[in-house]
Amino acid sequence: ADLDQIRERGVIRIAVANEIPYGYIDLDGTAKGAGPDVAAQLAERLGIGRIEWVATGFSSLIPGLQADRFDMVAAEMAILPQRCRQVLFSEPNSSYGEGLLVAAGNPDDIHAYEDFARNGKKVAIMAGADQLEMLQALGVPEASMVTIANNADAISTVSTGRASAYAATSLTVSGLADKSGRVEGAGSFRDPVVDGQPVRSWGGFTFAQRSEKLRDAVNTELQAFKQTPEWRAILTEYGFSEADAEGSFQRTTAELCTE
Amino acid sequence: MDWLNYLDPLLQGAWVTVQLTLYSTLLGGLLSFLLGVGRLASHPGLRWLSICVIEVFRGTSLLVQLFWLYFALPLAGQALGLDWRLPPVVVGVLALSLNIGAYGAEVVRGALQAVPPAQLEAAKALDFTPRQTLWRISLPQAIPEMMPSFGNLAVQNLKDTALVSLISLGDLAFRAEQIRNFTQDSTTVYTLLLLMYFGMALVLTALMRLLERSVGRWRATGG
Amino acid sequence: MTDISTINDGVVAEGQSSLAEGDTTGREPVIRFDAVTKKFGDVTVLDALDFEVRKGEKVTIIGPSGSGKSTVLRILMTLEQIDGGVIHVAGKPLWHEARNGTLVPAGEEHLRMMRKEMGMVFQQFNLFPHMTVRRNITEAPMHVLGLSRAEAVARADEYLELVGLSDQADKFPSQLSGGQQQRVAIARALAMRPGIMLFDEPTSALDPELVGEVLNVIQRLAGEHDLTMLLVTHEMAFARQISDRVCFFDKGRIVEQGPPEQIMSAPREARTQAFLSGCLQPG
Amino acid sequence: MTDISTINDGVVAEGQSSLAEGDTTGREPVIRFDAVTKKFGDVTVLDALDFEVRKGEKVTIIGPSGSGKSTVLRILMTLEQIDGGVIHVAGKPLWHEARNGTLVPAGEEHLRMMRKEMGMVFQQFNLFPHMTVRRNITEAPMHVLGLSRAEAVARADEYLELVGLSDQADKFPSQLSGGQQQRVAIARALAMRPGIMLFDEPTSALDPELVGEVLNVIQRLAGEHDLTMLLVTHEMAFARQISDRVCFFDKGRIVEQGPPEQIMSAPREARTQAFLSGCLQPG
Amino acid sequence: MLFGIEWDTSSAWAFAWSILPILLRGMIVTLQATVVGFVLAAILGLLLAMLKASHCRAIAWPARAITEFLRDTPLLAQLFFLYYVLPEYGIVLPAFLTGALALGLQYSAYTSEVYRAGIESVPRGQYEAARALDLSAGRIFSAIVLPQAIPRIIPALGNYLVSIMKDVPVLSVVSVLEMLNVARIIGDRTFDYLIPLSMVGGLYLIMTLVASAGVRWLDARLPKQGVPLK
Ligand SMILES: Nc1ncnc2c1ncn2[C@@H]1O[C@H](COP(=O)(O)OP(=O)(O)OP(=O)(O)O)[C@@H](O)[C@H]1O
Ligand SMILES: Nc1ncnc2c1ncn2[C@@H]1O[C@H](COP(=O)(O)OP(=O)(O)OP(=O)(O)O)[C@@H](O)[C@H]1O
Ligand SMILES: [Mg+2]
Ligand SMILES: [Mg+2]
Repeated sequence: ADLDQIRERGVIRIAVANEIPYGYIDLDGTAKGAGPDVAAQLAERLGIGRIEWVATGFSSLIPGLQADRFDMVAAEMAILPQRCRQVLFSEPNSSYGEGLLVAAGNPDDIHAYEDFARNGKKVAIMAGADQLEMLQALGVPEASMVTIANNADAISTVSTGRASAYAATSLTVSGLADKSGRVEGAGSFRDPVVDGQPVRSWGGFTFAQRSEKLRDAVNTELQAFKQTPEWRAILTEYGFSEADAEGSFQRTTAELCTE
Repeated sequence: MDWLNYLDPLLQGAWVTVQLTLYSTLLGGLLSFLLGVGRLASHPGLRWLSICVIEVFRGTSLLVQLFWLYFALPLAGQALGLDWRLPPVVVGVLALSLNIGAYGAEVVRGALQAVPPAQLEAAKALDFTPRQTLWRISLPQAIPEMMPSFGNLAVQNLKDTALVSLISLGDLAFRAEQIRNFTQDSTTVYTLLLLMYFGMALVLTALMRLLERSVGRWRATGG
Repeated sequence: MTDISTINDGVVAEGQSSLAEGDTTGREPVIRFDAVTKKFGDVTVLDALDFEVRKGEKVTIIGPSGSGKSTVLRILMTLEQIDGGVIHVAGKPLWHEARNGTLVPAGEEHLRMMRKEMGMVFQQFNLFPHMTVRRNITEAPMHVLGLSRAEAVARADEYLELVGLSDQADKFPSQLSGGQQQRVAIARALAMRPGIMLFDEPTSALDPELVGEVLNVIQRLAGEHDLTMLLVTHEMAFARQISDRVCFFDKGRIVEQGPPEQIMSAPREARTQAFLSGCLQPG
Repeated sequence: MTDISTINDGVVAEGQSSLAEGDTTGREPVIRFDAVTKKFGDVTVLDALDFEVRKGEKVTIIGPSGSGKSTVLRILMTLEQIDGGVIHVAGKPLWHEARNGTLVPAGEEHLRMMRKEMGMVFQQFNLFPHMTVRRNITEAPMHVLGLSRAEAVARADEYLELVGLSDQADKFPSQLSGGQQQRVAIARALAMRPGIMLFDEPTSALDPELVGEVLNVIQRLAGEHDLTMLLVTHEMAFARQISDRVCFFDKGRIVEQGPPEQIMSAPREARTQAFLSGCLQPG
Repeated sequence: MLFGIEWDTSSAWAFAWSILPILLRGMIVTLQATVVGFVLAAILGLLLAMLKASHCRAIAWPARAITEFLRDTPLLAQLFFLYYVLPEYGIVLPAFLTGALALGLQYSAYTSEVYRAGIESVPRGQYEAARALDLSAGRIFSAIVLPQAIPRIIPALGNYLVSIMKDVPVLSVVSVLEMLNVARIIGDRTFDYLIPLSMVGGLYLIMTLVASAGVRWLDARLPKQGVPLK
C-alpha cells in the first residue's frame, strides 16, 4: 500500500529477515537491529502510530513486497541493479563489507571467497542473498555452494562441517561468531575483488514498485535522521564501524542501481 | 531454566497451530463431503470437476501446493489483472483443507458406496427423492463408517500444519525455529517441539474417538 | 390425487381370523400387466406377462426360486425397469406419462407419484438402522407427504399399536427381534397410506418361532376390504387362508391361477402339482 | 529315535474294505492321558480326563459340539497347553522332560521331538496355498527330517499315489476340489511317517459328494496294523466300520466307550442314546 | 544459472523450456530421496513390527510407544531434530541422508502396521499345520507366513512409496536440492515463481500418477498363485 493508505490505516507493516544485526525478532517478539530501529524512528517522524513487524525468510522479502504482504522491508538489503528492477530502494542507510564464518580454529584454512574457486570445499550462502552473484563472479562452481534458508542455520552448517565456511557480510559474521564458541570469523580475511574493486554493499529500505510516495517520504526523513547523533548511535550499537556509517554517504541509490 | 523462557512463545505458536488445525479440519471435512458426493454425482460436469480437484490435490505435494498458493497465485492473478494476494493464514488454511478434503473425499465416497443398496431401495419405496435419500439415509449411515479414517486425517492435518511455518505463519514450528535461531539451543527447543506436537495429537485422537462414539451411537447399541 | 381409497385410519377388526371374502370380481383392476417382458442380460425373467389385480383383492404369488416373483413386485415399485409391454397402476401407465397427448417415458416426478400408490415390505426388512423405530415410521410421512411432526408421530403411534409394538417406539432396529423388525417395516409402509401393499417373502428371513407374529399382522390387514395386497410367500397354509387368488409362477409366466382351494388341493398343471408336492404342507 | 514303528513305505493293502480286527489289547498304550484338565478362561473344557490309546488301535471320538473332541487332538499336537494332569506319548511325558533326574516343563526341542511321533489332518485342510501340491508334501521331510530333494520328491510321489492324486502334483491347492485337498493333507501328514495319525473331522468341510473319496483313503490307512489312529468324526457309519473303539465325549469327559457295535446299537448311557438318536444314521 | 544451465527469460515459453532440464535435475534428487527414504522405512518398519510382536512386554510396549510418537509428530519437526540436534552429539550426516532418515523414521511407523496387518492376515490354521509338521519357527516364518503375507504387504507399501515422494519437498528446508527447492532458487533469482512452481506441480502430478499406476500394475502381477486374497 502507498503512503496515503498507510496513514489512513495508521499501521505500517515492516518485514525483517531474522538477520542479526540488520533486522531480527528477539524472544519477546519485538524487532531489533539497524534496520528496524531506524525504521521505527522514521515511522514516528512520518506520523505513523503503529508498526506491525513481519518476520520472514530472506528470500521471501522481495516476493512478499510484490505480493503486498508488507509495505516495507527493513533488512538492510543490499542495493543491487537486478533488485532495483523488481523493487524500489531508499537511499543507503548503511554500508558493510564481506566476511566469512568458519568453524573454530579455521580447520580448512579459508581466508577469502576466491579460495572456493579452487579448493573444492563447500561454502554456504543464504537463499536469495547477493553473495551468490559474487561467488559466481569469482568463478566458484555451483557444486561448491550450499544454500541455507536462514542466517542462524549457518552456525550449525559450519560447525558440523556441512560447509567449510559461510559467506556473508562482516557484520553478520561477527554477530554469529559472538553467539557460539564453535565458530569464528575467518582471520586475515581478504575482501573479494570483483571487476577490479573490493566489494562493499550499501543497505537500504525496500518497497514495492507502486509505493513510490512512501519511498520518497522515507528518503526525506532518512536524510534528516542521518544527520542526528541518534542515527550513528543505532548503527554503532549494532556493531557497524564509523567507516561503515560514513560509507553510507558515499553512494546514492541511483548510482548503485545503474552500476 | 532456559526451557521455561521458551515455553511462552512456544505456547503462542501452539495456539496458532490449534486454530489452523481446527479451521482446516472443519473446512476440509466440508470439502470432503462436497467432493465425495460430487464424485458420485450423476451430473458428469460435477463428477469430473470433483475428480480433477481430488486428483490434483492428492497427486501433488502439500508443500508444493502451499508455495504455489503463496508465491505463484498472486503472480497468476497479476497476469490476469486480478488481485489474488491471499493473506498467509488464508493460504495455509486453504492448502491444508484442500489437501485433506481430497483425501477425505475418497473416504466419503467409500463409505457412501458401502451403504447397502437395500437401504436405497427401501428409501425409494417410501418415495424419498434422491436428495432426501442422500441426506436422510445414506449420509447418516455412512458417517460412523468414515469416522476412524477422519480421525487419522485430522492427526495428519495437525502434523501438516507445521509446513505453514515455511510461509512465515507464526505457528508452533515457526516459533521453535525462531527461538533456535536466536538461542542456538537446538536440543531443548526441538525436544519441546516434538513433545508438544505429540501431546496435541494425543488430545486430538481422544477427541475424535469421542466424536466417533457419539455419531455411532445407534451402532453401539446394536447386537 | 388417487382413486384408490386408503385403509381406514387405525380401525382394525380385532382378532379377525376368517377371510376377507368380499367379492372383488366386479371391481376395476388396480394393477394391470400387458405383455410385460423383463430381461437381465440374456436371461428373460418375465416373458410377455399378462396379469391383473383388482382393487381390494388379495393375491398370493407362489413358485420356484428364480421364477420372477420378486421381479414382479420390484418392477411395480419401479426398482427395476421393464424391457417391453405396458403396466397400469390405478388406471395410469406406470412407466409412461401423457404429455401433449402422446405417451413419453416417465420422468422422476411421475414415478414418484405412482410409487405413492404402493407400499412395499422387503424380505430383509430394510429398516433404517440409524433411526429409532418411531423415526423410521415418521420420516417419510413428514418429508414426503409433508405432515407436521405431531401428525406424523400420531400416525406412527397408531400403526405401532396396530402391529403391537407401542412399547418399542424408542428403540433402534438392532435392538429388536427379526419378527419385531418386520412388523415395524409393515407399519412404516402402512404409514404412507398406500392403496396397494406389496410383500416379498416377508417371513422367510425369520426364525420359525417369529414367523407367527408377522403373519398375524398381515392377516389382520387382509381383513381390510379396500387394501389391495400382492404377496410373495412360501407359507402355503397362510396363503390359502388369506388370499382371494393364488398365482403359480414358473419361468416368468403364470402357469396356473385361481382360488387357493383349487390351486392347492386340485392343481391342474403338472408343474404346479410337482411344485406343491415338493413343499411340505403344514397344518 | 522312536519305538513306534511307522507304516510300511507305500505298501498299502489295496481295496481293503473290511476292518483291522487285529487285537491290540495286549499292546502297550502309546497315548495316555492322566487326569488332564484344560480350561479356556473360566470354562473347563477337559475335566480330569483319563484316556488311553494302544499302539495300532483305531479310536473314534464322537460327541456333541463343544464337548472337547478337537481339544484332545490339539493338545496332543501341542497346539494347546494343558492346565493339569500328565500326558504320555510313546512312553515319554509330552509336556515335561527329564533333566538331571527331575521333570521340568518341556522346552521347544522336546516338543518338536514329541510332535514327530504324530501327524494331524485338519478339518479345514490347511494346505499351504502358495506351494504346489508336491511342495506341500516335500516341505517338512526336507526341512525337518533333512531328506534330500530327490528323496523327498520320491516320498511325496509315493504318498500322492497312495491317495490317488499322482496327476495333480504340480497344481496349487486352490485348483483342487475340497476332497482332493483333504487327500493332499493326508499325504502331507503321512510323508513324515508318524506312528500316530490324528484326524479332526476330516470330512465335515466337504460337500457331501466329495466325502466318499476322503473316507476311502482313511479306510485304507486303517488297514495298517501298526498305525495308531485317533479320529474325530460325525460319520457314524464310517466310525462303526473302521474303529476298534468308539469314545463318546460330553462336557470334557468320556461318558461311554467300547466297541462300535455296542456303543452304536446298544448304548448304556442316556446321554449317548440321546446323542445317537439325534444323528440321522445312514445305511 | 543453476547446475551450469542458463535460463532464457525472453518469453514465458522459452523460460519454461529452459528451466525444464534444471527441474529434472531436481527431480532426480527427489527420486533418490524417495527411494532411500522408502528403503529405510521398509527396514525400520520391519524392525518395529518384530519388536511390537514380541511377547516380552518390556520390548513390545516401548516399540508401540515409539511407533505412536513417530506417527503423531510432524515430519518437519523430526527433520529439524535430526538435522540440528544429532550434530550436537557428534553425529553429522549430510543433509540428504538426514532427510532420507527422517522420511524413513516417519514412515516406519506406517510400514510397521502394514507388516503387522500382512502377517495377521495369514490364517491361524497355517501356523498350526506348519507346527503339526514340526517345521521350525524360523522356517514357519520364512517359508509359510512371509510368502503369504507379501502379496498383501507389497501394494500397501507401494502406496506409502507414493506418499514419501510427496513429502520429499520438506527436505528443502535443510538445503536438499530436490525439485521444489530448485524451483524456489530459480524463483529467487528470476523473481518469477509462477512458472517454476507450476511446473513442479505438474511434474509431481505426472510422477504420482505414474507411480500409482505402477503400484496397481504390480498388485495385479504379484505371484498370488493359490493365495486366497480377501
Ligand atoms: N439384478 C439382477 N441381475 C441379474 N439377474 C437377476 C437380477 N435380479 C434377479 N435376477 C435373476 O432373475 C431371475 C428371477 O429373479 P427373482 O428374484 O424375481 O426370482 P424369485 O422368483 O423371487 O426367486 P426367489 O424365490 O429365490 O426369491 C433369477 O434367475 C435371478 O437370478
Ligand atoms: N481358543 C479358544 N478359546 C476359548 N475357548 C475355546 C477355544 N477353543 C475351544 N474353545 C472352547 O472349548 C470348548 C471345546 O472346544 P472343542 O473345539 O474341543 O469342541 P469340539 O468337541 O471339537 O466341538 P465341534 O464338534 O464343534 O468341533 C468349546 O466350548 C469351545 O468354545
Ligand atoms: Mg424373490
Ligand atoms: Mg472340533
